[in-house]
Amino acid sequence: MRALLKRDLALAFRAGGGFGLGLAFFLIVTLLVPFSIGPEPGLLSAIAPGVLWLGALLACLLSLDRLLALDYEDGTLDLLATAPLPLEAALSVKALAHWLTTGLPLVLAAPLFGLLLNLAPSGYVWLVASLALGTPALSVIGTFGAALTVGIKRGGLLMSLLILPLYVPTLIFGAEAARRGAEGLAATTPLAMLAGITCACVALMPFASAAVLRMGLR
Amino acid sequence: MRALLKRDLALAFRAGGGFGLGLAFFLIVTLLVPFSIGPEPGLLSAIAPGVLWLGALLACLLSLDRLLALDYEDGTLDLLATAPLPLEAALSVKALAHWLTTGLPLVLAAPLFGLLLNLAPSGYVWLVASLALGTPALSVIGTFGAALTVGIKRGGLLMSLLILPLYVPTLIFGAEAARRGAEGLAATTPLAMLAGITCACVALMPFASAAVLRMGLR
Amino acid sequence: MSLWQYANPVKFLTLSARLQPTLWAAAAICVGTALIWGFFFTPDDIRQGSTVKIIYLHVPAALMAINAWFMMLVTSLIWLVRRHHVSALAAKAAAPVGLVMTLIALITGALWGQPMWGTWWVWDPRLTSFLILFLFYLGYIALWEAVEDPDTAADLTSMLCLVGSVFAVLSRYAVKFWNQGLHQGTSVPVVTGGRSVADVFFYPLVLSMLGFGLLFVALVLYRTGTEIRLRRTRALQARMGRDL
Amino acid sequence: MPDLGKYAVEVLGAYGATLVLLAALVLVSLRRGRAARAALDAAEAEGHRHG
Amino acid sequence: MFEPLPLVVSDLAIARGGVPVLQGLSFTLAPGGALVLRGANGAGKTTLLRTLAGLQAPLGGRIVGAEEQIAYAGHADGLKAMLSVVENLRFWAEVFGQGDIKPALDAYALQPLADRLAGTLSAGQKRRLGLARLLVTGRPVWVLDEPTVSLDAAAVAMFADAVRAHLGQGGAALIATHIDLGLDAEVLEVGTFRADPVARAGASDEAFL
Amino acid sequence: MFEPLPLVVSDLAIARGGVPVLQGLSFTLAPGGALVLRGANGAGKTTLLRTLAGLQAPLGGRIVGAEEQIAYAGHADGLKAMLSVVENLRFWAEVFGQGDIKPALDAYALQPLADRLAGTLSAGQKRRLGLARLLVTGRPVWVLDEPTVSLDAAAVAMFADAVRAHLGQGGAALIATHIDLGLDAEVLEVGTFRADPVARAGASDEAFL
Ligand code: HEM
Ligand SMILES: Nc1ncnc2c1ncn2[C@@H]1O[C@H](COP(=O)(O)OP(=O)(O)OP(=O)(O)O)[C@@H](O)[C@H]1O
Ligand SMILES: Nc1ncnc2c1ncn2[C@@H]1O[C@H](COP(=O)(O)OP(=O)(O)OP(=O)(O)O)[C@@H](O)[C@H]1O
Ligand SMILES: [Mg+2]
Ligand SMILES: [Mg+2]
Repeated sequence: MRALLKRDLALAFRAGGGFGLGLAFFLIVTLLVPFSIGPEPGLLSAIAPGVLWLGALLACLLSLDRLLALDYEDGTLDLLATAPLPLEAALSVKALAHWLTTGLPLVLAAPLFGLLLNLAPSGYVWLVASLALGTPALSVIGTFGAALTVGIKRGGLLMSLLILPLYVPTLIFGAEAARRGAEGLAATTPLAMLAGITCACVALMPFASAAVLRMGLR
Repeated sequence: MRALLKRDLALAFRAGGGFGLGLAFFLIVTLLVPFSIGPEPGLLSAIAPGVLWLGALLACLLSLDRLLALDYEDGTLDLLATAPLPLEAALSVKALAHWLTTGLPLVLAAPLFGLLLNLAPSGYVWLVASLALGTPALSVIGTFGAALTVGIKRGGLLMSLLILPLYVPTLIFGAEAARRGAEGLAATTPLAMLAGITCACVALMPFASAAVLRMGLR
Repeated sequence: MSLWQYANPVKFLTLSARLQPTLWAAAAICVGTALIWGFFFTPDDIRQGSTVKIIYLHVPAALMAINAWFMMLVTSLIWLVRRHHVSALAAKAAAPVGLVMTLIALITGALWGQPMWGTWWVWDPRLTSFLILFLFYLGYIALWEAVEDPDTAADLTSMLCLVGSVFAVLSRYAVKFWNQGLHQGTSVPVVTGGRSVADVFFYPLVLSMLGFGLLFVALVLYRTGTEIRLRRTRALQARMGRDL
Repeated sequence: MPDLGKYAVEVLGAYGATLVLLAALVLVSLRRGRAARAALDAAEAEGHRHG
Repeated sequence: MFEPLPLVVSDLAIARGGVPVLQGLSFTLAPGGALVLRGANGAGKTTLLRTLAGLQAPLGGRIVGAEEQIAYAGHADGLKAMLSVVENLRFWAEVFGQGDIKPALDAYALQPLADRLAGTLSAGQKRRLGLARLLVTGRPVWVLDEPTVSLDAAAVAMFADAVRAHLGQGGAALIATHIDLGLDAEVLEVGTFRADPVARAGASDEAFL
Repeated sequence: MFEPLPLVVSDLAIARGGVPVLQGLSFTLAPGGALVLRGANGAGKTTLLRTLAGLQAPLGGRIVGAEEQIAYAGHADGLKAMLSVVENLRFWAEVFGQGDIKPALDAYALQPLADRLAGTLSAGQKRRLGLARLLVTGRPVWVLDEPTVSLDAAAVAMFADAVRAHLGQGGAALIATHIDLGLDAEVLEVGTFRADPVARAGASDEAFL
């Protein structure tokens, strides 16, 4: 398992790997928002927490695309499925690697992007907290979607379609917490819900993902 | 060339192909926006034109990912490069197929999505006009980005990063036209600029794409 | 005699062929009568005017949209546990029907919303949940289409249905938390028997719900038969074509 | 024809859309069903010829 | 030195894409033994090997002694283009809980290429790396699908040596191939077990016939 | 009947990944002639063939008679998994402006598989389809990189027949392979043209030496 984590991280940091690109995508979405909806600061700061959460979600989604697809294409998945490592563990590790290379950088960079969008000062803490609690769920749910569409050529968009409804609860509670935080309201309830969702997903989804992957490899 | 267009369209309509999925992604982005920024109708209708343009752009971007990558992986691109068809023509056709399967459905569906976001009634015409004029440019520029990153595993996100700055002018003029239209202001100037950009891109970008692709295949 | 014998495709086809004429006729009669009754022979509501007539379409369609998903969940589970092919194919056959019902509920709701709330669409929890349901149907159908091997497709879509159902329930709570909403509460609580709709509106409504239900069953039986025939054709062709 | 008052468009639209959608669903189902039946009959006939 | 149970396959029936391909297949692969699978293109060799490796379920019959014993190498090599030769090999060694990758590098003369990215190898060099992976699995039963594709004569000899050494240590090998490997092995012609298209045993479509 | 110029290669030098691989290579391929390239793994056969096909530029030397004459078939077959055998073949026929795909189907016994999706073919069946593509290009010079990979004996014979028929019509073929095809062809050992690692002529890094 350590080996798999190390390898996934190494691949992410190599040329053409995923590291930093999720972040870059996040940056660009945040940058494009003022271009597309216009530059008024009031409007921007009203939508800032939501846009940041949406950007994080999309960045996550985009980088999921090839989480398993590459390993499928070059035969690694077949070999992993016959290896002594249980598939559940392998998928958990892959989700962890995905979070470390995508979710974590987003969490750390979010305050900076908040500045770009005039986020209210009281919102930073809540934004970071909600992203930190929510992004692991995004990675784990995404792994399920990736496992569902493994082996389907051009599966990327189909995967988005399948995953996004699954992301809805996480997004709602996450964005709600960030928004309430920014408006100075109590945000602990949505944050607690978010934590609950994340814990449940991290604990249970790998089993579903592994089951689905076994079916798909057949 | 007819053969290539026919094949690309056939592939898009086959199971796992790209048709409709760009549309689905567009729908989902529009859907997630209220979840992330909250349900107030006033706020929503203020940002509607911008969000719709951004959604169209992202849907386009996502489906570009594998425009050339799939053909590269299975060796089709090598064979096409040695075929009697000039590469410029082949890439124009591929861009056209991409627009027909992604851009055009977005243009047609945009009014419906406008409903979801409470777009002002005066905005519909301008939204559709600006999308119809702008999305071909998105496809052509995107083909350039795809040619640039062909052969790079996990090139999807790198491609987004490279393309997004190129999309900025199109986005600015397109969203501006839609926004002014929605607010009842004169929107012909940005629309004219948009038309200019599209014409120039459609005429010139295929040469750049083909040049870049020849280098990439080496 | 076990119920599972109808999981045999041939038994299923025979039985469904016997049931179908009755079902189709009953569905046509119920839906036809209910809609004609509702459209021509019920009074206008004091507050809602003639728009109240939309209820005979909107509510049954919404009901069937949810029930179709529920049925798919059950048949998916049966497939995963007992691997009866008919069960998986029934789920596949029901999805497009559910999708159309969802679409009808959304369209009639939107048309109702314009006069009542002054807007086609608001982000009300019930409406939003329905939109999410619509997406689930789309994804489910797309996944069926995308997977080549039919058994694998059945496995994958069943898992999607299962996991999706859990998340659908979760979304419902999330959406309620996020926005309190404009939409009517339930006016026909089946459990308590109490109701907030006057009898004039109520009887055609019940008839319409019955009709939509019958129509759903008839359609699903018919479409399941189609899927079975397609699989059988595939099997026969494979048997003849594999001469290499 | 009942008097639908100022909501005629909405009510008629709702009925129209519903009936169109339902009819489309039924027709598409029937067409697919017939095609499947024909394909199966053809395959079975051929199968008998092959023995 | 391995102490594996023999791999015993009895009355196996397999399908691909819902269509039965082989049936009535039985064989025993004892420690130290090699079995070469032959059969025309499309006969079902790949399908059989994938079934033995546990990547798909059989239609019927029994497979005993395969669990956690098999190292599978299919048409694709499972290499990462952006990792070097050594990194690729070390990854698989760690996944399978083995330590040393040097013997594997030596067996296929990969030392001169050790630090090259796998993506820059030639077709035959990639294949050599793919085969070297088998040596770091520590698994007794090798299940190989056309292992010598794009190898030159020298590399085929390396492979034959590696198989011989493996058999000498009590391992076993099941190899699907179209060419002659110069190994002293039994040959199983899969064509003779072709599934009877009329009396089809248990395919997933069978329920519909 | 083709009327191609002969393919004349003189003093060719080629590089891969910035490293010179072959140099001083000269040969003439006359109409009706076949040339088999041999060489150890990594000798540079693939690189040479890609250069001739115009997919990469040579470091030095001249290639005359290649433009629009060459049909290239590499390690990958260029098949779409979601298109049927016939659709795949017809696509390439249209791209190359040819009409009839039946002779190609017949030459590789693909008629029984005609309506199967290419993704469901076995490895050898895929390869056969990939080779059938050459027959619909109408190009005189075939440039083939290990064409017989995963083919069984019968299919190798089909391939040899197809090449012989092509040569008989005045075509030419350049084939890199590790196995014996039973063709009456000259052999070119690329190993003898190995680029001198010290006097590395004109690699892209040369400017820095
Ligand atoms: C696009 C918009 C709408 C959607 C998606 C929608 C969705 C639904 C759903 C899912 C139900 C079934 C609830 C249940 O059986 O528990 C329902 C029932 C109902 N809806 Fe809507 N609705 C929409 C708009 C409207 C509007 C605008 C009105 C009228 C002002 C309305 C009036 C009703 C009524 C009266 C019921 C029956 C409630 C009951 O008896 O259970 N709906 N709607
Ligand atoms: N989805 C499918 N539907 C029908 N037949 C299929 C499907 N997938 C594979 N087949 C067939 O199953 C048979 C077995 O394929 P398999 O890959 O096992 O052959 P193989 O012996 O490995 O051949 P090769 O030597 O060419 O690699 C082939 O005839 C193939 O065409
Ligand atoms: N980026 C690179 N950097 C350094 N060397 C490279 C690079 N890419 C390829 N090579 C080397 O170039 C040589 C030529 O490779 P090529 O693929 O042409 O060999 P080949 O003769 O086709 O071998 P095979 O029979 O294995 O297919 C190989 O030794 C390969 O390792
Ligand atoms: Mg095979
Ligand atoms: Mg080579």
